[in-house]
Amino acid sequence: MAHKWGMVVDLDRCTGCEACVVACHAENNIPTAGEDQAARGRAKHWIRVERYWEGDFPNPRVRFQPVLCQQCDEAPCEPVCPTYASYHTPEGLNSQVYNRCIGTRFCANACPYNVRFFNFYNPEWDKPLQLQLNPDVSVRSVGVMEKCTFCVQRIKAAEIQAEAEKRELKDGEFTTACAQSCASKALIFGDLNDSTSEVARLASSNRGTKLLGELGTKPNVTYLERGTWEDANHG
Amino acid sequence: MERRDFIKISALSGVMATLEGCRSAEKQLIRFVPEEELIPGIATIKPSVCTVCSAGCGLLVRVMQGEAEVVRHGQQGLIKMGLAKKLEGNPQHPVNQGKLCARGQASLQLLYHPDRITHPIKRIGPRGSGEFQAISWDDALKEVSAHLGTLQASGSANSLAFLSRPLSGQRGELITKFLKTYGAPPPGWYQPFDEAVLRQANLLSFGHAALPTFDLASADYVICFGADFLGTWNSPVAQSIGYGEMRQGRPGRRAKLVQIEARMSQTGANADEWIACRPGMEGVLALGIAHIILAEKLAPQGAGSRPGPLIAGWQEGLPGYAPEAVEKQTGVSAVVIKRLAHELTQSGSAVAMIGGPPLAHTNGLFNALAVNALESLVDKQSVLSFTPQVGDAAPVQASLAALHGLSAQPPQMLLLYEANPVFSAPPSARVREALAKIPYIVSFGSFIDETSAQADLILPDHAALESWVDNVAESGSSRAVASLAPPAVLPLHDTRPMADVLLGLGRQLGGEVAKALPWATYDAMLRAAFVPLRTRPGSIDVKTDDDFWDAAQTQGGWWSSTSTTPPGAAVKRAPLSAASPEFAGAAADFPFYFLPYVSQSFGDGSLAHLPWLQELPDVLTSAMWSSWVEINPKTGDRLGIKQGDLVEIASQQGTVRAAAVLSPGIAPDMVAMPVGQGHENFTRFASGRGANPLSILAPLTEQETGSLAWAATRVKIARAGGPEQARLVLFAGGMSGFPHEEQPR
Amino acid sequence: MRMLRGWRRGLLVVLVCACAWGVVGIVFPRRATRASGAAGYVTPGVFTPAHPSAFAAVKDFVDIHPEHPVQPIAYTHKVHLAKGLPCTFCHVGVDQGPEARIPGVTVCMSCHQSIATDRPEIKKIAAYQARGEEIPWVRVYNYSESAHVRFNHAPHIRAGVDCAACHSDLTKQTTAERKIDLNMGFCINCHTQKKVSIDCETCHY
Amino acid sequence: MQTTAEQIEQDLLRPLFHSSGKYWIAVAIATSLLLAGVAAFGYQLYAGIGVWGLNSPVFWAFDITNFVFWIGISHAGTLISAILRLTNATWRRPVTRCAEAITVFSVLIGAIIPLCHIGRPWLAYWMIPYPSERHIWPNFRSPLAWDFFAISTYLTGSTTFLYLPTIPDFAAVRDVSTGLRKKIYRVLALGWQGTPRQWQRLEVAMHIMAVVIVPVAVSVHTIVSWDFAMTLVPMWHSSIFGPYFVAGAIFSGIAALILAMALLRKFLHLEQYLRPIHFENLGKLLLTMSLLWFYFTFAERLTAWYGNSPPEMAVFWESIRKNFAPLFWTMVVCNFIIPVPILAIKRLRTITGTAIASATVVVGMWLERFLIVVPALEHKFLPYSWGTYRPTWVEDTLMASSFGMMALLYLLFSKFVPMISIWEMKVGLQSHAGVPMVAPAEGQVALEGPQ
Repeated sequence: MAHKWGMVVDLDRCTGCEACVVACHAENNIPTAGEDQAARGRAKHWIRVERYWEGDFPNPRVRFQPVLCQQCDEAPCEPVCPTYASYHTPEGLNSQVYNRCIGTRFCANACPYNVRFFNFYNPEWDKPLQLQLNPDVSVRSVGVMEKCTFCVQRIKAAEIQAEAEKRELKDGEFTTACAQSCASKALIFGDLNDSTSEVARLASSNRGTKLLGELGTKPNVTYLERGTWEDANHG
Repeated sequence: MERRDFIKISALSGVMATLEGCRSAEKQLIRFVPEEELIPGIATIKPSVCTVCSAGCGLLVRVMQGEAEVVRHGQQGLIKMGLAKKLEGNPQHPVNQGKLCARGQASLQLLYHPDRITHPIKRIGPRGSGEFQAISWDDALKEVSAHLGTLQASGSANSLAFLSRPLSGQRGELITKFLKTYGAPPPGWYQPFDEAVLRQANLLSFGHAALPTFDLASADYVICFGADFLGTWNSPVAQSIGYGEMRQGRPGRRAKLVQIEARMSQTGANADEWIACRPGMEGVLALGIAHIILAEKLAPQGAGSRPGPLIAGWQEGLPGYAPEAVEKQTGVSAVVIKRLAHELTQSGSAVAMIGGPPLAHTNGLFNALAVNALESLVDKQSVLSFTPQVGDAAPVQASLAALHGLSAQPPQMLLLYEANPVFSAPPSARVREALAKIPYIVSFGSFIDETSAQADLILPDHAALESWVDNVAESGSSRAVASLAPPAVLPLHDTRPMADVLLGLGRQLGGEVAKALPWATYDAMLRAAFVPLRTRPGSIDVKTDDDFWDAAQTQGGWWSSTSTTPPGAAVKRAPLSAASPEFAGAAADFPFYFLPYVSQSFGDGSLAHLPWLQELPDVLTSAMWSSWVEINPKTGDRLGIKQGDLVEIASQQGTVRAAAVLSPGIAPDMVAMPVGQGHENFTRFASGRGANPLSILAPLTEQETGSLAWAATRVKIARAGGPEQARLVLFAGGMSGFPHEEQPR
Repeated sequence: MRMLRGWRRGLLVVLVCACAWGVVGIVFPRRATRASGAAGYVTPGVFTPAHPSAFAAVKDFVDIHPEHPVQPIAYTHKVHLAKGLPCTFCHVGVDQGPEARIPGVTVCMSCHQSIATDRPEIKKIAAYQARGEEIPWVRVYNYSESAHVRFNHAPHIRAGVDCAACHSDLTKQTTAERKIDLNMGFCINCHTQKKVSIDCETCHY
Repeated sequence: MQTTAEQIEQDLLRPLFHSSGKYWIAVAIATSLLLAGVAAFGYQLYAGIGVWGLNSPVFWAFDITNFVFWIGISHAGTLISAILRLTNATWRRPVTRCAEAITVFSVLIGAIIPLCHIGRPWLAYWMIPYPSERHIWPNFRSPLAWDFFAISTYLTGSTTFLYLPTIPDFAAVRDVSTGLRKKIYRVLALGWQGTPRQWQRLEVAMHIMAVVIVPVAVSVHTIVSWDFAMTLVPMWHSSIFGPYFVAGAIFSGIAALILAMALLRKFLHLEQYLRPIHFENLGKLLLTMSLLWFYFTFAERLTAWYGNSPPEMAVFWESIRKNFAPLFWTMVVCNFIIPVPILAIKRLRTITGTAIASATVVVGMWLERFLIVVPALEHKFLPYSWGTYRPTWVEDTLMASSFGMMALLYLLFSKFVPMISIWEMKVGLQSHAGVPMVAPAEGQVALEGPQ
């Protein structure tokens, strides 16, 4: 059976520690923009932890919300690309083909989640920081759009490994860098087509919602709403 | 003009030939024969130990072949070598169980930092000027051993001092032994935000002078007084793992987290209920809750029998802590206090914990003992416990006294390792002045920071991934943990591990020192310390010492299979009665409590030089590359301070300036600043960026332990300029938005 | 018309000024410095900004590669293959992972310690080894960085693709020659014939 | 006013043979602006598009504003000219040529801008569908691909539409010039001899083009609007955008035409040809479009406001009340408050009056495009990811350069082609003089080209 990679973000578990953010930078060769460029709004974080305040002192509440590419089934970014750089893979990934990208940035405008990032400059690393670069992942060059890939290099590596060992790739053999680092297990990655997988089980939880689900983008990322102590123990 | 731009122009004006020439010059760098055989394109996973905080998480390092520019035999060239590509948690490690925090993952950049000191250097300019020149290892070591020899020969061996951040494991042992046999006083351990108060309280309350371990996965109710246990305090990864479980890991059973603090920390942001309490009054609040529990007999008979009596009036049911009286002192309503008492006792298993700011008051110990008393009253299932220790040594404890010693009696020679007191000590410690009086300072630092800039000689240490690393976990696991790992990668630069240098110096000194430190290299010393663990029941079951040693290296350490902690020592002490916290500065002149807090990105400031962490948006403010001060929006309105304005914060000790962040998560009579920025001299990424809140702290200390009361300073604030002067870089909402982004749904 | 000449001169002055403005804009860009000013590692690839020169960029753009690079050692594939050495003897890892190792002096000298030690080329290798240096082989086959290709040898070898299919017949070559242009058409052609995925993300990510 | 065929020819050919100092100043300024833009583009190409003020999430700003603006301006010519031709409005005669020229040049500029704005301009040819070994084609679902085809069709069509009625005039120039110039115009005139058969063919071709170009023009700007409307972005995703953009385009196009005519009249001394009646008539059209524009803007904003969907309201208030309010209200003043009284009051509907109104409309319509593009991108759904935008000098220069390019092309065009159709004026002369207007197509009246 074909795989369908998906993720569950449990907002009740997320602590806002941002380990996922650094993990993503390290795994995916995301360049550091520097203060000046960051001030111009060009810092790249394929995954970010959004923070929303609710209420005022003395009763403020905070809502953390990790946002990454939702890998939509009906992705608004895909049809608008004139060169097919942004397209849907057979496994349901919302893929960005860097070498095919001519940089119209239409996809980034069309994306309601603002999870696409553009290489305004060629990325630079102060020597020898470049030695850290992951050879399994392209270093994107100037004029190219990039975004969360669900760590496609890990998917590919696992698929090739499974194929070499002449067996089926199973859920749980690998995970994305962000999910791997997530201490409170707020991020769960896996195969939605495997009904026994943790991600499939959680995705059908009654706490599940889709981010901006009303837009009909059909994301493959499911958010699990925060619970309350009262509901869980006294409801 | 930047090099990049130069290239652009040159290309524009058609000077292609020259540039093609330059490029081939780079190509002509000679290539050295690789020192290890690796298959290109295939990753090997090697264990290591995280050294950036005291939690001591186990690491897995992804190593792949790459080509690095190195210097060998004085010649620059390229070499194919294994390069660390990514740090992950070690799934077998009992503390972090395969997970790793942001700071731990970013510590990879310690290895590849462009401003690492790549070879020994000797000062040529005046102290602090940062002018150094290269010196060979031989000359450098000769110089140091000559100094050590002369000092010992002249009978002033006790005038050698060693200042380091607290090191658990054999590194600390090595330094201690070296100094002891040399005839010098024991090493001074220093780091800001030490845990002396809590360890003392835990010793009194539970008999363990250690940080506690929490089994949050079995908790139903957590009441936390100030501890940022999900972000920076104690063993955050282990605690976050437990937190995830207590929230959603048990179907139908979800724990409640109540956070009590005056400034919302990352942990507070996750709390189900966040309660602002007047700073320094957390102990009173805890006893107010305990009062209800005792009065209404909500706890089982005999609960709290050990830590309770340390509080005056416990036997009588804490008569002075009636909810109404407590409400007056703490600002927390009596209704809430009563409700908390009931919720705590009605839940299956509850825990009360304390950490961070409540301990950093003059009455810190009282606050800790009070919360410990409440804890023992409500914690029916031993959510709080203590990690069994491998040895019987007490955890190495940092203290301000180490610095006071330096300034009271300046030694003749100072060895510095991974401590940066010039940056992190309060101004009253007068560290800079003390260092100026020391004739000879040697640093083992990998970077030039404010303190190592004062050194006469710098003998750069290997990065942790290039060294043998070990750690003994003080907390975070129910089992005894001794982590260990061989170097994950070969050294990139002409550096040498501090431990080996020290062993070498010991050999040269001869005598007692050489006798006490007979090992040629640090790994031999580690082996000697580790091999005796073979006979204890634990993660490695092998027959020979060699096998044990190999297995420990591949596993990333050794951990016991039992989880019983020996009962703590009984320490007697007269009951303590409530003491109000003292603050430096009168409320009339300095109307705001000032809270410097451990930064989510930089810890105590020692990681401010890592670009990944500089660009990590602070999760509550979304600030990057910046320093800021959190102010309640109402206070901001009153003082005419807007988001992003430059604000001057003045205490009796001095002033700092930072950008204002208006945050609803802070009491109107408090301002808070993250620690970490404000480095004068700490690599290209951190130098001259933002302000250091530690530099305006008052010298108040906790009354019993002498630990710095870093939350006991009062300040006044005023607008000092507009956003263009403050340069606050936010990831969220661009420049125009108010921080209260409200979600559209 | 005399007037015109004057105006034309004026025009020239204006044009020069405009060009100067453009150049000034480039020399002193109003872009503040990046995180650091020091020597940076710029990724190779793409068009001009990343290349050392516009010429190199154009070469890359139109996919010009040296067909027969000059190697420091006149190694002969022909002789070694004729003696029955398998490719993987030197190119270790090619059947396990993405890359094939290019053998260094250690590999060469493991045999030539005793074999054909008097040949001038072998002496050259020995000299490299004596100096502690690696042979600076020149890369023959590679993808332009901007192609963003993540090629993996191992699955191809497992699928029984002959080395010669992409690297041409090395039994007839001394030092390797880039006889086959490894462009996307070449890959797609084979993938289509063998009915394997031609999804973009099979190779580009 | 004694206008004869000779007079017409002399007047209208004069600019081709005589240039004043002022003309060269104008050329110099326009050229330097254009070159500054070329230099800025070169800098952008070398450094990366980061030298623009774009950021996350504002990925389009000045670039697309200018693109839509110029494509909008292009609707002056061809569309107006075609409609006026089809409706046989005789007053159109002096207007059509300069209107069609505006179209061709502004479409050209409009087509160049997207090429400059993409991240990797050297790969722009991937927009062209061509068979390749890679087995990939442009994505025909993308509005940008539609744009590519629409604009290239429009450019070809409007160039043809400009060229066809110019052929007799090329022949006229050919016949009065010598040397190299004669050779060039001989090629351009395509062997025009003024035979009845040629006239007939020309008339048929013109008629076909006029019929075809109207839907093309309408579709072009509708497709441009779909670049926005096809996305989910708040305040973009609107079905009104097609007609709204077309109306706006015609609006700004007429304004640009009036401005160009006023300048031509002044600098080429064409007072006899471009008469107040032309400005009066175009002014009435502009008034209509201003009212129509207001209606569309009102309808668009009202539906957004009444619907009260939070993401849309964020953008709505941002442009009306917050950061963009100064620009928004300037736009309303420029597009409605100023031009409507000027154009509605007959006394003010003079040449100066219409020119002033047109100038404000051009400014206002530029702002309108900016206010469509930027506030929406700044305030997409998730407030945490909102951003702000400020242009840099590179964008300013490129924008100035686009105006420079327009000016330069127009100036050069006026040097090579009579800005008013000579033969059409002659036809007009005949019909005015009471000679029964007989269609040349019927081959009965020889409208002789200059001998």
